[in-house]
Amino acid sequence: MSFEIVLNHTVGDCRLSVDFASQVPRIAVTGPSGVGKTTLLNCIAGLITPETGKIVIGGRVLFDSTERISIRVEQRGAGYVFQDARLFNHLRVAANLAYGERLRQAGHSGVDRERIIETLGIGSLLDRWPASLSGGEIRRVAIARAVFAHPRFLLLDEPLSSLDQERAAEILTMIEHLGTAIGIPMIYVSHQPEETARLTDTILQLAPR
Amino acid sequence: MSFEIVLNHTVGDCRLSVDFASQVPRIAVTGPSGVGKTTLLNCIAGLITPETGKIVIGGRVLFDSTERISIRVEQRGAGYVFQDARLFNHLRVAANLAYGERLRQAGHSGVDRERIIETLGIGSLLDRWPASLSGGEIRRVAIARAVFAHPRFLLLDEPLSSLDQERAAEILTMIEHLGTAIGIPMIYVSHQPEETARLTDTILQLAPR
Amino acid sequence: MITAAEWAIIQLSLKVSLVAVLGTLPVAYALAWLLARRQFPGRSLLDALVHLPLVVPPVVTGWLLLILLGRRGPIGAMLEEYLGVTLVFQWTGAAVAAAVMALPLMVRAMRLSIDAVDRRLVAAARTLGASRWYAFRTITLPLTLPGIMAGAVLGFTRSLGEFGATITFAANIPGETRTLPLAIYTGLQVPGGEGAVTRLAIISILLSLAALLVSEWLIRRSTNGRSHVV
Amino acid sequence: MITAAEWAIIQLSLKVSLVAVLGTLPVAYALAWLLARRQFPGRSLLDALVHLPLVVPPVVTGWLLLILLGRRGPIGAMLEEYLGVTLVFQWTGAAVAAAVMALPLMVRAMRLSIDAVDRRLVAAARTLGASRWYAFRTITLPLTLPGIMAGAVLGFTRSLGEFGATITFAANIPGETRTLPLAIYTGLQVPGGEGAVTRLAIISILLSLAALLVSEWLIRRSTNGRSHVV
Amino acid sequence: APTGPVILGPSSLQEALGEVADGWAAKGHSRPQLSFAGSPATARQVSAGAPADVILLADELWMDRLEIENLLAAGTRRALLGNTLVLVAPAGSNTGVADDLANLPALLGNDRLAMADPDTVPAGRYGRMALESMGLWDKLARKVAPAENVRAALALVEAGEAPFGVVYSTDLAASDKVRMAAAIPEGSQPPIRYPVAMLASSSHPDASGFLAFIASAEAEVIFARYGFTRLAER
Ligand SMILES: Nc1ncnc2c1ncn2[C@@H]1O[C@H](COP(=O)(O)OP(=O)(O)OP(=O)(O)O)[C@@H](O)[C@H]1O
Ligand SMILES: Nc1ncnc2c1ncn2[C@@H]1O[C@H](COP(=O)(O)OP(=O)(O)OP(=O)(O)O)[C@@H](O)[C@H]1O
Ligand code: MOO
Ligand SMILES: [Mg+2]
Ligand SMILES: [Mg+2]
Repeated sequence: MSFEIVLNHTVGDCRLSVDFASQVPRIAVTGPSGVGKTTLLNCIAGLITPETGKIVIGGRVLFDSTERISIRVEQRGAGYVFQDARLFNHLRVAANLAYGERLRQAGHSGVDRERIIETLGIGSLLDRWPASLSGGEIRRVAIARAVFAHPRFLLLDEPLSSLDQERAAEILTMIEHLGTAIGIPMIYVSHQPEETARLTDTILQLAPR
Repeated sequence: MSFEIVLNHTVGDCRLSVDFASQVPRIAVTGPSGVGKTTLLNCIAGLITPETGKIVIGGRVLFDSTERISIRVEQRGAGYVFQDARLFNHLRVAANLAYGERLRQAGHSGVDRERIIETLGIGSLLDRWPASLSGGEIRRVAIARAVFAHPRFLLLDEPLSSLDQERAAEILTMIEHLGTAIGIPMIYVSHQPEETARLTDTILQLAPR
Repeated sequence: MITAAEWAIIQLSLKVSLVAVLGTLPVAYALAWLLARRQFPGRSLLDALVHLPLVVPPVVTGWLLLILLGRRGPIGAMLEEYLGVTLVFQWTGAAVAAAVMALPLMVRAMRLSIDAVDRRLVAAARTLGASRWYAFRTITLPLTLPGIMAGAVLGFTRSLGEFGATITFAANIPGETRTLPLAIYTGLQVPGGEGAVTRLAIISILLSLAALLVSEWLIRRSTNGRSHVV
Repeated sequence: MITAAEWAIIQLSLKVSLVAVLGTLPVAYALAWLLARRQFPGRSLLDALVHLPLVVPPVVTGWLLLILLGRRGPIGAMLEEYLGVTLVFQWTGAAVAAAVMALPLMVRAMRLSIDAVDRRLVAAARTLGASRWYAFRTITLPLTLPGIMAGAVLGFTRSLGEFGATITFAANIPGETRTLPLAIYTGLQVPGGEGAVTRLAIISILLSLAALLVSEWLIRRSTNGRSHVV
Repeated sequence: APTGPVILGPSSLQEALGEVADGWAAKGHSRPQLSFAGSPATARQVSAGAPADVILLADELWMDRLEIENLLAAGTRRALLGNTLVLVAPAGSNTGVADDLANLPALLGNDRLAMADPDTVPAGRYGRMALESMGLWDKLARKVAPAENVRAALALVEAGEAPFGVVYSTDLAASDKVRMAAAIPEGSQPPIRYPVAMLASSSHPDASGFLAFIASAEAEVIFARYGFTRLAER
């Protein structure tokens, strides 16, 4: 089973309750702002420990509160594109890209580095400091950094926000390719139905409660 | 004349060259990522001084390199929604909203505070610290902060990115209302043709050179 | 428990240290800000000057103060003539000595915080109508509060412990300039005075512990909830 | 220009201060990290202990070092028995005294930087496969470099100026423990010694100026381009 | 009560002078304010115009300087107290009793001889003179641990860091952690003199009275209890 996400968690006033399972390789997560989408991704990445629940991705149990299993963050193998990008400001773009790439030889490695850099249009930015990048450039570098980290699965939190439609379409194609050709499971948070529709039919709709 | 924007400026490899004038109350700015949209807004807000140029908004000359005019940032009266939000992390949401409101009694004051807070759905967040907000919540608070600052004109840098479509539509209506009913000139950066189309026909298309 | 004489020493020490730190805070902050934000000729020299009291032995600092601020010194003579202020042999002199010794520590801590301020926030404040000065007060200043607090704690504890410059500049006069460290030193000069010394040393430590706890509490209170966790 | 005797003093001072600072850096960083990030019983006490050398007069610190690290002291006896190390009357003793006095300054500066690290970046590093330790080395450590540098500069200048604890613990032995401040003090003890004192004081100041310039250059080099401007 | 005169004294006179001040106060005068620091610091404060009344130093050298600077009230300077030097060892030690000081260098071995800095601090300078007159200085010069003042030298012996130390006999009398290792022969004792004087700037009505009291027979008893000798009037 590709995805099994069962969890209960509360942050502040937000009670997140998910019970979802699916065999598809890619799912989309939608829901109004503040409903808990980012919180869900953080739980899957291991940055937040849910109160109760079970998380299985690509057949690998990442978390199970009844079995007291909780794989460590760095071993979960997420390729996480954060909503707030989180580039390392003290490293140049090239070093940001290399950060995860160097660390995990394990996961998938069928990514074509050169082609991704070209699709993302960040070839000319490699020597730059993150502080000098434009909003969309930051986003594209963040995508590359996550993809280069030999991820076992991808968590994409509105990865294409603040990108022009042409470029967004190209990148979406690339992401799609990572899913189909290389077979990386993927959770895609977006507010754009057109985007999600291209990637998957399976949508996890979070609703406030 | 509502907008007269003539300027030449270079940051890094990016040469920004604009020569634009229009009588409409609202204009949209589009162009691929990294073309200079944010740089343009920064020039208008006075955070960057263009090498040469002239900037007139709502009939008020903000900058004129030949006349050696450059109104100080705080006197330009921008209501600037930054692409990177820039909430004050050391102030609660309510204090963020009040920051500009207190400072400028001058500019437009026809804004209906309560209705805007309701439209933006941030009434329950007033007591919160920015660090605890979700991505979309941050964006909405940033919009309110700019609108509350009695702006003479608005600079909106992808204000609706990372908001769900329903809410985005409501906010767009509200922004539109600020433009039409109260008559605040507005420069709107977006990659979504549907968004810009609703606001204006006048589009300043930046192209890389 | 604590004898009346010890109380008097504690009160004097607290007075001297508090006056030294509170008086130095704005000066230290201004210097830190200058050094962090402005490029000007002589900047490195000013930096070195601020660090001077760290590098030069305290006794020499006291001696320099004596030369400059003594009644016959260029500044001291003016202070006396125009303001009627004498520093030598007065608790105010002890406060001046403590302030000078604490200054470099305070400047460094504050500068570290000022360097770390995200200027984008200041820019945002300006667009919202804040003048440079208002933006400084409402953005830069609160954001550098941890540095100010750290500087104040360092300065206060350093002032509480200041010995060499004080005894050289302000002498060791009971009730006027005999602060805790001077009393401790005085005790040490008496063979078998270790008992009194130990008591006084413990009092010093408790005072600084109290200062630390207060400052930690203030920092925690003022930065609570402000930073991102995951 | 500079006499051979002065050169010897300068070399000794540099050796003592460098060893003191380099030896203390990791300890200070570890303490700063503990105090900034961990809650544990006795945390406030540890904090107070670290600040102790600031609060207690240096001479008392030297006296405590003598009691603890002297040949008959609990730690000193062990050092001598198992490692064959004697500190008293040796330049190593002067380095230990300088290190102890510099410690609180270094810890404070580093802690300020550690507190300011954006934990979201550490979290991001972890998702990219970094262990806690690797993320610490590649994210936290470089991000706190300004604090480390500030701490090193404060510690170095403080070490260069350390007098009271050194003379009490390691004595004032020419060529072995007579560092710049002790030589300056020695000069001040004789009437008319001010000339030699001034020379030595100027040398001290130049040394610290050099340290400041180097550190500023290093900080600038390592943080260049990293921060947002508008 | 009005404040008493300000008396600046050397650290080594702390206790004795304190008791003398008590005796003066017992006569109905307001107690003098005593400030103790090293002689150089004290002398420098006076040079800088510090408002004090009476100064006592461990050392003629600095008093000479003040006299040259015309800072002393004319005719008030006199050598008040005398002291002697002894060789001390830690109380429990059995590192040999150096009856014969000549074998001190051998007894020291690789250890050091604690004394106040022989180049600068009065107690150290006196010690050096004594060792020189015994012909021992050449062998000992490189084995000295120069301390900040005589009390710090005493502390080094008390802590057992130095097997021997040269200190004032007043220090020996006051410490129970050291024992006398050897007396320094009378002929080798340097002239140790503590001068006293009133400052020219003094305006305190009690200053000359207290100066006279310091030199009185009553004060002499107190000073003697701490091991000081009263020097005869010149
Ligand atoms: N210090 C610098 N060195 C080199 N290039 C720079 C520097 N600062 C900015 N730039 C470049 O200037 C260009 C304009 O940036 P700007 O933020 O205005 O783009 P933008 O149109 O807002 O893009 P986006 O839609 O991605 O936000 C970018 O390509 C950016 O990389
Ligand atoms: N410390 C806190 N106190 C109160 N509420 C909190 C706290 N931290 C998070 N929340 C709330 O948790 C909710 C979930 O946040 P999350 O970031 O997961 O939302 P999201 O679905 O990603 O929203 P967006 O689309 O706006 O990014 C938000 O409403 C947020 O305000
Ligand atoms: O009082 Mo002294 O200066 O140690 O001889
Ligand atoms: Mg989110
Ligand atoms: Mg932009």
